[in-house]
Amino acid sequence: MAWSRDQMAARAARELRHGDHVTLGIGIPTLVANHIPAGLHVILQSENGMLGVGPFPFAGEEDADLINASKQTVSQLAHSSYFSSADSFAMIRGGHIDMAILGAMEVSSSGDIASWSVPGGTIKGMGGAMDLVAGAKKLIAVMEHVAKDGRPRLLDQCRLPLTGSGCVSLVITDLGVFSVGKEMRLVESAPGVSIEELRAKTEAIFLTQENSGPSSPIGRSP
Amino acid sequence: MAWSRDQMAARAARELRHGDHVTLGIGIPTLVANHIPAGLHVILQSENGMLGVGPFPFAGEEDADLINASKQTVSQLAHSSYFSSADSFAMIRGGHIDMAILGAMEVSSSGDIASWSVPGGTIKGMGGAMDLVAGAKKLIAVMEHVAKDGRPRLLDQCRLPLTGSGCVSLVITDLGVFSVGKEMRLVESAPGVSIEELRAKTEAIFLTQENSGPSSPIGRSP
Amino acid sequence: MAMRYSDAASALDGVLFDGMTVMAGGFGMAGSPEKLLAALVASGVTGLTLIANSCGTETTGVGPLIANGQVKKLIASYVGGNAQFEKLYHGGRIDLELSPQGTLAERIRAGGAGIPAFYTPTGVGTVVAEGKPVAEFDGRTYLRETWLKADLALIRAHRGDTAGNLVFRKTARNFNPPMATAGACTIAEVEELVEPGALDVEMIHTPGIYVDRIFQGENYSTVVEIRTVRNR
Amino acid sequence: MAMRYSDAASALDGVLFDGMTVMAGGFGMAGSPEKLLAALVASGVTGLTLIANSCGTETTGVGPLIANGQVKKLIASYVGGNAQFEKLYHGGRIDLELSPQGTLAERIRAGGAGIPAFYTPTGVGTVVAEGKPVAEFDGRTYLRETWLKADLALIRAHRGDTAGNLVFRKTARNFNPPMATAGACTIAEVEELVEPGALDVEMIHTPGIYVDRIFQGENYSTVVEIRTVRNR
Repeated sequence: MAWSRDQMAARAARELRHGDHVTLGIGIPTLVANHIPAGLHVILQSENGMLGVGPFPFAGEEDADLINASKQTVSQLAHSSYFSSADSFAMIRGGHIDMAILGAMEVSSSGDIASWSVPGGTIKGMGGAMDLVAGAKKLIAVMEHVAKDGRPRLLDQCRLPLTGSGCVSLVITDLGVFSVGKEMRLVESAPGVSIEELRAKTEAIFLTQENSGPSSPIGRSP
Repeated sequence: MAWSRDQMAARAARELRHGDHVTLGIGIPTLVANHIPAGLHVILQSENGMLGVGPFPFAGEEDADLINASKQTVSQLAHSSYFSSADSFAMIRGGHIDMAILGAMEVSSSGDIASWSVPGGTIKGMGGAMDLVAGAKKLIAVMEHVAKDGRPRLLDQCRLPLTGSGCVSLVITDLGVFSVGKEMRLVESAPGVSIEELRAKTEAIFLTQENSGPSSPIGRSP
Repeated sequence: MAMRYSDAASALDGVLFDGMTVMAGGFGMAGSPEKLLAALVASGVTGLTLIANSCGTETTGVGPLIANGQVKKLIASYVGGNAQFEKLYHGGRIDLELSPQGTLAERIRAGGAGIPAFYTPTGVGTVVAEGKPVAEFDGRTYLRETWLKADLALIRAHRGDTAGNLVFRKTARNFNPPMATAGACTIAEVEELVEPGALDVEMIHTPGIYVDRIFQGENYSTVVEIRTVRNR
Repeated sequence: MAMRYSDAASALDGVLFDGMTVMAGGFGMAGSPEKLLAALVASGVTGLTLIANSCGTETTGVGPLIANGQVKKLIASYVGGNAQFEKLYHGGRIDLELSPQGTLAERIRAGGAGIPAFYTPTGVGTVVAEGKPVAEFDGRTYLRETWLKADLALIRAHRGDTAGNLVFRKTARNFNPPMATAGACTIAEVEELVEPGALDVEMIHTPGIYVDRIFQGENYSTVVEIRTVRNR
């Protein structure tokens, strides 16, 4: 059975390590904040100039000057700090963000990601996504396994305009988890989702436990 | 009669305009601060990260954390601000300093300046001088007209390693004031110093009132 | 050193010309110089090249300036959520240069810092790299981006003093500090204008050297664009 | 997120190796990480490439580290006023790379900001330009400088919290903020270490993300290098 959006977010949260500085994208990645285990200290960065992003404010405590990159009202923590957009992206580009968890439209087996533009569709712009995929130490893409019309989104090569090239480490879809590097490899599948179903819904060639040697056990991604 | 160091500083101070942001170098330029006319609001910048440098502190009020680029103790003013070395030189390089007044060892008629290195001498380094000569909107060089051994320091071409190329606007020596641009031009001479004496002590060719047309009156530099 | 003005219209007096390049701070409505932008709309100045993080919405940020047909070209990182912009763009009535948000911020900082070009990993292998020089450093490919400067930078700060020193509040800081450094003329509107000495000297975010004109705006909106709350 | 240590020696434990690159903040004695530098001398680590604004004096700043023969190469903007350094340099026992002060600061900022190279007008037409690519932008010539990064950055701040947020005091800020961003490992010594929430959230000069280890130093010197005063 395919994972729900919340289950995908929870699975992404399992990748977090104590002390990680993390930037979350719009959509499912935003939900990851709700699944950080108690006791695991993770510091959230918001590209519009904040480190130590707190939860949504209590009703009545919203502050128009305190928003995240999705323009949602957020709150401040004891260890929070603020900085300019130039300083924020110096932080991102400089490799100081341990992990970015972003939505995607397509990911290729070599780690290319397309997430910002559909030719012929509404023009939107890349915002900070290109900087995040180029700058974060580890990039996790979270997306539905197939498009609404059933077309695969894990591809040999992305068809949509790229956000970045060779930068995705891990893809979490509603059907499974795939590591990306020299090759794409199935790390974990959603309960009851067969490898046959995954192969049918995936254009990219991926390795599984069966066709990897004993030196490449499948498990939690490194 | 040649100007004293204080008179040279006073002459340099006459170039200041209300509201100017100014960086002063080590030596005679430091004395310029003592000659800013009352009522003329000039904001001094120190390259080690301060805008609004105040006068030397009263005895007993020295603060080891409050120094200028010569490591001298200074004081804070109501409008002062502090910033990092990166931000300070962004300010300097970005053309936000209206005027830098620096010492020099040689200046050429095309505005080259040599001020930091004597081959075979003690090695010192350029500090912030190269950034200041490249970044300030207007650069005034202040120096003795000739070296201790009597050799001219206003040259056709500098012999010492350059600090910057084509950047000096005005040179103030103990014998006179010269503007530098397409050509070197005598703006003013110290009392009793003849043009013949200046020519004898200056290698660079310079224009005077006599050989400039009526369209180029000598006076205060523009 | 900043000159003090009474309001946005007087602060803009004498600095506007058709075809000029204008930067405006803000991320969403946070930190948006709303009084200056309204006065810019009222001025009717046209043919603008506008540099801002986004195109705003139809009623906020730089949106009304765009909707009013005053902008010839927009340089921004995001233009979603504004049907007016979309219509003008598809009608060929406004040019668009998309710059990744971090590249945009760095180009503006570079403009203020005297750095005409720099190398960045952002956008390598994407359409952003088209036509730009690339180079390898330490085995990785980077592309060269160039600085952005403006004839006029419009800044919004929380507090400011009459020497031009500015302090921002929370995430309303965003693009305002780099833009303040990159305008040939920089005008700041502040929620509270104080005398020098009233601000903490250790927390000046933008030193007064960058601010040419300053005024206190009145009746600032505290409207929240996207209200998200949790239960007690 | 910073780990808290009890003193300089324990904070350096496990991060030192011969031949490593080290940055140290400070301009003169202001903002110099004196406890960390003393511990670095005591550690005996050697073959260092050291990045600092100056070579210090024989008894202050990075001077003792140089005098002790632990530095193979110095990258700095100024090396006057230190006879020990002069002797080692003329004896061929230390390499020197002079970088103009603003270029040095920007190279360090670039190292922390993921920018491998940038163009600057500083040093064009001088020995600093030798061997470096030049390019013209808007009719002026600029030269290309490259980033500086370090295995270890040694930082001194006035106050810090256990999340690694730092606040500097007056002109003791200088090279410390950019260096904090450019160390693979950054260690901060602070005059006062407090709990998160004790610092004003709007005046964090260096966000905690840049600080790996932190400790409170004791008995800081308040000696003034060049005492200049005026009469009342």
